Amino acid sequence: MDDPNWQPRIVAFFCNWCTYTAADLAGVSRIKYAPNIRVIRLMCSGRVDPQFILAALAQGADGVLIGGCHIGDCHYSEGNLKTLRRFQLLKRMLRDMGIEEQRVRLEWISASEGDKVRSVVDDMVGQLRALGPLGMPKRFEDWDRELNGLEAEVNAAQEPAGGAKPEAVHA
Amino acid sequence: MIYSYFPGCSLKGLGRAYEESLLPVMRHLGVELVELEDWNCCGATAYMSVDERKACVLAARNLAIAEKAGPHDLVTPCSACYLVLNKTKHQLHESEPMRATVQRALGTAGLTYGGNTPVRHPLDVLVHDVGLDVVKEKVVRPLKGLKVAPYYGCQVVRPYATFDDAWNPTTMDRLLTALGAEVVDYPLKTKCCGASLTGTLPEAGLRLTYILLKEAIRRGADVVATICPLCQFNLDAYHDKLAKRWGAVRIPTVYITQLMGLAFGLPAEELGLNRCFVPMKPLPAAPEPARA
Amino acid sequence: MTPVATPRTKTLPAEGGAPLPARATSVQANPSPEPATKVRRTIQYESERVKGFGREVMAVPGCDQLVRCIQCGTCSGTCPLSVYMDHSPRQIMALVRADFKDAVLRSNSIWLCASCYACTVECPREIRITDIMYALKQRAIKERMFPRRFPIPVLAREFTSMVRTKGRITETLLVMRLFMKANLGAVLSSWRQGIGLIRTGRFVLRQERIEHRAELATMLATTDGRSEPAPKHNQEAA
Amino acid sequence: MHDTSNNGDVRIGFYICHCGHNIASMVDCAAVAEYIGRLPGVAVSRDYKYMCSDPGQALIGQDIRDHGLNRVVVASCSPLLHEHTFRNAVEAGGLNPFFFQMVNIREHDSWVHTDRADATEKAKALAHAAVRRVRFHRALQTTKVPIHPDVLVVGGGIAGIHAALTLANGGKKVFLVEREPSIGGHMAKFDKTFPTLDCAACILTPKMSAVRAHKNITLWTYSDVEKVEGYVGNYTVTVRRRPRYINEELCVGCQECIKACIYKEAKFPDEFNVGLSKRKPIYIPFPQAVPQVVVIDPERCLQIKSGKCKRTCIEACADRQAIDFTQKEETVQIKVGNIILATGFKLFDAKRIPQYGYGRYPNVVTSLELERLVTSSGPTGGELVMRNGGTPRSVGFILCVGSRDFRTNRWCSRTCCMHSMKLAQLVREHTGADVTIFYLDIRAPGKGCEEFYDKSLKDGIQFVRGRVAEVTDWALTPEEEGKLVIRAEDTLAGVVRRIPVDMIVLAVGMEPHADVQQVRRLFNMSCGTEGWFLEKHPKLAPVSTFTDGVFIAGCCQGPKDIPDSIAQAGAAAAEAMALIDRGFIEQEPNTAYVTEEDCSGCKSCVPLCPYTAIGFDDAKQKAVINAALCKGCGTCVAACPSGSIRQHLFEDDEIFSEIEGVLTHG
Repeated sequence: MDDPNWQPRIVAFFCNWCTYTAADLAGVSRIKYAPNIRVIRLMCSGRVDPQFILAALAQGADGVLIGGCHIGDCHYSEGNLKTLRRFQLLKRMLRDMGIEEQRVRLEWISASEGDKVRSVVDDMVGQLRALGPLGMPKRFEDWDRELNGLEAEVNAAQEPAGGAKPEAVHA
Repeated sequence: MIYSYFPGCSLKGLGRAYEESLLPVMRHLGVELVELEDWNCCGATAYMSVDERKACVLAARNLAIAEKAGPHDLVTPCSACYLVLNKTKHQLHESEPMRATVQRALGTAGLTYGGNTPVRHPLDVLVHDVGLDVVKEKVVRPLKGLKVAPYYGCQVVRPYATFDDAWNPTTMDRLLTALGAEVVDYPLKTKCCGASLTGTLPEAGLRLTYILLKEAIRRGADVVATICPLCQFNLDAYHDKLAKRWGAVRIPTVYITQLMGLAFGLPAEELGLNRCFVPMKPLPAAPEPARA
Repeated sequence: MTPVATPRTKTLPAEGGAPLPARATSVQANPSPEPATKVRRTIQYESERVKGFGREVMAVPGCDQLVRCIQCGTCSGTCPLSVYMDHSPRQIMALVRADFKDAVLRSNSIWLCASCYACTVECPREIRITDIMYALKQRAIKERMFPRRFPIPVLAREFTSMVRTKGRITETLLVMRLFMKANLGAVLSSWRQGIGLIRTGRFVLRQERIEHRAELATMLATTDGRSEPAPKHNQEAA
Repeated sequence: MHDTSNNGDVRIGFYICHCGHNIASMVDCAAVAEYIGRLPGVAVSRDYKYMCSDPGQALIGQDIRDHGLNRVVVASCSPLLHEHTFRNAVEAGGLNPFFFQMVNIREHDSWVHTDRADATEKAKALAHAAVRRVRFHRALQTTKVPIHPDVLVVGGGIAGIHAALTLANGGKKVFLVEREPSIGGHMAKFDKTFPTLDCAACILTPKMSAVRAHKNITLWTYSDVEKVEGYVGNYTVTVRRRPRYINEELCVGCQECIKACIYKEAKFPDEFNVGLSKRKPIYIPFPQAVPQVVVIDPERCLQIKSGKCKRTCIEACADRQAIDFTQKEETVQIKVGNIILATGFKLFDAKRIPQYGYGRYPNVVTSLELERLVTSSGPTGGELVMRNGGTPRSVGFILCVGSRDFRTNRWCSRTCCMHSMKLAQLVREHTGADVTIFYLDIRAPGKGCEEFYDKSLKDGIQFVRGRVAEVTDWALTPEEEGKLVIRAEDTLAGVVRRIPVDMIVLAVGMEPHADVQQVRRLFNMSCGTEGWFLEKHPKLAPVSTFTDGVFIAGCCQGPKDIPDSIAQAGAAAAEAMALIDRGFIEQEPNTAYVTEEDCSGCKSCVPLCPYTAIGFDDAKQKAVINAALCKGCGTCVAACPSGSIRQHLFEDDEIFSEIEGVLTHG
């Protein structure tokens, strides 16, 4: 857990028209930023299913960044408004799960704001460094172990004979 | 209206006429200026050239004392003080290490800097807080026919022009109009007077003074109005040298507060007008002073 | 008549007047009795560059934008004193960027800056030239590179020492001290003005001072301790 | 693990591009290829210098045949640049083009990071994700949508005029919409053009009349685009036509009505002469205006304002009856397949730099004002007179006013150097005055422009390198009395100078129109931070935008001179024409679809779609998606509570595997 070589990992979902293009612009402009981000391209931030975010966190991401067009500028009129609404619900859920608010971030970055890609990514990496690893996979393991333990207890209670399930089941 | 008041060293020395006129004029307008307790020199431009951190500590001590004194805005009439105190606020806002240095230094005297006290110039207070209408009401002896060149100098409008335009400030113009004076179009109103150099490199400093005065005369001004003790001294004190070097440019330079006092009918001798090298001509047809 | 200023032989040119300001980089007719054929070499060798000097200056807070300078000359055109400088503000910017440390720190330009901030508000690249001049002044004082008996650094030094010990400035006393140290003759030349000050009641001989002088001295001393409040260096501040 | 069984035996080819040094200098390409080569399902893994080159593309085809590949991943630049290239290569190799996935390791990796190890690790993670994702890809077909052959051109300056004429000459129907009462734009106000000094009117007016006369062009002046709906090939545009209170069909431009107007004297500032002359409430913008039709200014006309006028204009028009005070605003709807925007620029307001005294000193003028003062059709008939009368004997030009200035506009306006030199020559020609140009850098890269600079030097025009600090009217010396004084450092001579002149010309820069954000939204495009319309690619697609079927030309994309504007206008017209002549648009098959057995009929998706592509089958109680209307945003997919809506190319499986992939490595 306290790996000295730990680096925060961010999974990002960028919309094709604004934020992905902004990240391309950052590249063309040779703007330098932290390498901790992995971008997944979607057509619209509206495509971001809350399950994607949970999956990313569950599989070891320390943070998730969603990038869309500014409100009013969505290529599909109002996909980003839907994202915003969904995002607010998701935030509440994450809070209940004990996941810090800064770990999941929604940013509006237009196609011309290459420098904003830099500032947002660098800022977020800084915040995640301060927070430390999220360690969801480890937590899942713990929860699994706990559940397995519980299951075993329940099973044991149900079969007081204590006879272990025969290996024959395998056959 | 209550304000904390930071006079600065000049107002206790060469610029004492400024304080002598500022205080009664403000009182006349219902503004109370409460002098900071045991204030120290702001550091001016000289300290900034030697040691930036010490300069910041010096200025910050005054800001901290002002904060301790109460939730009043801090008024300072000297342009250099105004600039230095505002600049220090900027520096402390911008630089985390500087803030730490200053807080540590202030801590040794049980002081702390919170950054909540606005630093204001009397012009700002007069035009924006008191209001020109109130000023106009108090005028008993309009300065009719008096042609005034409004001279702002550099450090009040630059680089932190918060209450007026940096290129064409108008607060003093409007104030003078309210007093009934005729404002001369004076394009040099924000040029440097060279005050910081007249003592050390008079050739360069005085030349700037000469240009300012010459143009004021060329524009038909009777008097130059200033808002800074350094400017006033500089424009007023070197006429002999100027005359010898480039020709006479004899025109009085007074503080705007002195003109206000005159317009309000306060007695001239109590406004420090006797301290000018080049005396201002008495106003035509002066009626009896309004004050009993 | 001219009380101070180095070199004393030269009359400073008037704004708009015909003579061009003499510059270190130009071959000039010399009014002194030296032969007219005397010329001056002004080449700058690579060895005169102090590599990293420019970067150090730009690292001072507020000076970072210097890197954007396009040498447009707005600063020099705006500056009321550039006509007296051996290098115009624009040239100072170029020399700093090119690491010519000596040429910069020995130049009278940085001391002629009157802090009127005109260049800073006019600069189209938003370079805070006045702040850069402050940084250069501090550097020159730190490295003791200013011209000897050149009055402005002396004023700065006298000013700071009066503030450090008394808390306040009494201008007339300051000027007296300045004239004593920089140029005795000047005091005499200013006698008429002195009489004027006495006549108008502005000649203050009583030193203004604050009550908590020790407190102020302690405060200022903390800044010498770099990161820790080390009172060891106190005697320097006292 | 997700189920990939329906995709059969997967054989992936992976290719990583060096892009010369662009990628290879920051990413260890061989190491990435080696790493990917060890992943399950990867049959071939190679690194290659330039994947987008012909041999690079051929390599993919060869491997598909030799190694029986059925999936391809290329790690190189942005998919926005070369996805099509590689899809075509895959198709040429005999595979369905959608069995392909691209990894962006240039714009998103090698160009933005500084540590080679970090960048290499990132490339591995991104490539790994693509390799996982591509397993789930399925064969897809693009759909073809017919394209409407008509084109809308917005803006009737030289760029808009040229684009409209090019298309019209090619047999396309064009609607040209202009906000002002006449087309012509800024160029119509110029006297001569650099570097040839040929008369602007002589080259522009024939084109303006050609627009009016062309049977394929519908010209709507005094009109604005109000609404744009639809997408490439099928735009529906609403145009608002403001009333000019003149029946355009009936007016012959005889201007009798103007003479007859109750206002005997022209009283109101004339827009065309930038306020240097006056016009009446009824006026024609300029003699060569197109259309040659008068216009009534509703803000000034007594009849319109108060209803109390003798209506002498109507009397003068007599039985033509072209004047119609009852005219109302009209809106028209048109269908077009492509749109070209040529909305131009606005000049910098010189009052924003108060040091130069514009608005304070009457003899400080802008470059456009001087243009009107030297042109024979201008308010002075081409005689250069100062505001207080008299001919200037000395003129100073100040360049970069509102350009290259971080406090106003940071960009170079590109034309002011040449424009000023042209005006300087005209001033010399007209008056023989001494001319001094204050410049920062002379930028004369266009054809014949450096030669023009040389000619200006030979003509005796003085050049002072230095940005002017201020313009004042206070005099220090006798020769400065009564003059405007320019104070600047002559940076080449190394001296500060004061130069007295009679007249000062401010070469004001170009900036985007004030309403650029509204216009941008209207056409669903992007702007750069400065406010110029953003092209799709600065080099490869300079007149395209991120919205297909919307093109840009001229100064709305950034400052440029007349030749460049015309070149862009031609390019935009050609781009539109290429689409039209192809006859159809191939739509990316990224549409959403409903798996009926999973749909619970909750209808929550129906209101989400901004294109009304989602309907509801009442009989089956299931949602139905009309693929022809779907634009592929995927919002409904993410919102469907039962997971029954899916999206081609962006299937949940594909995205989940990508998430897994980027996190599996490193």
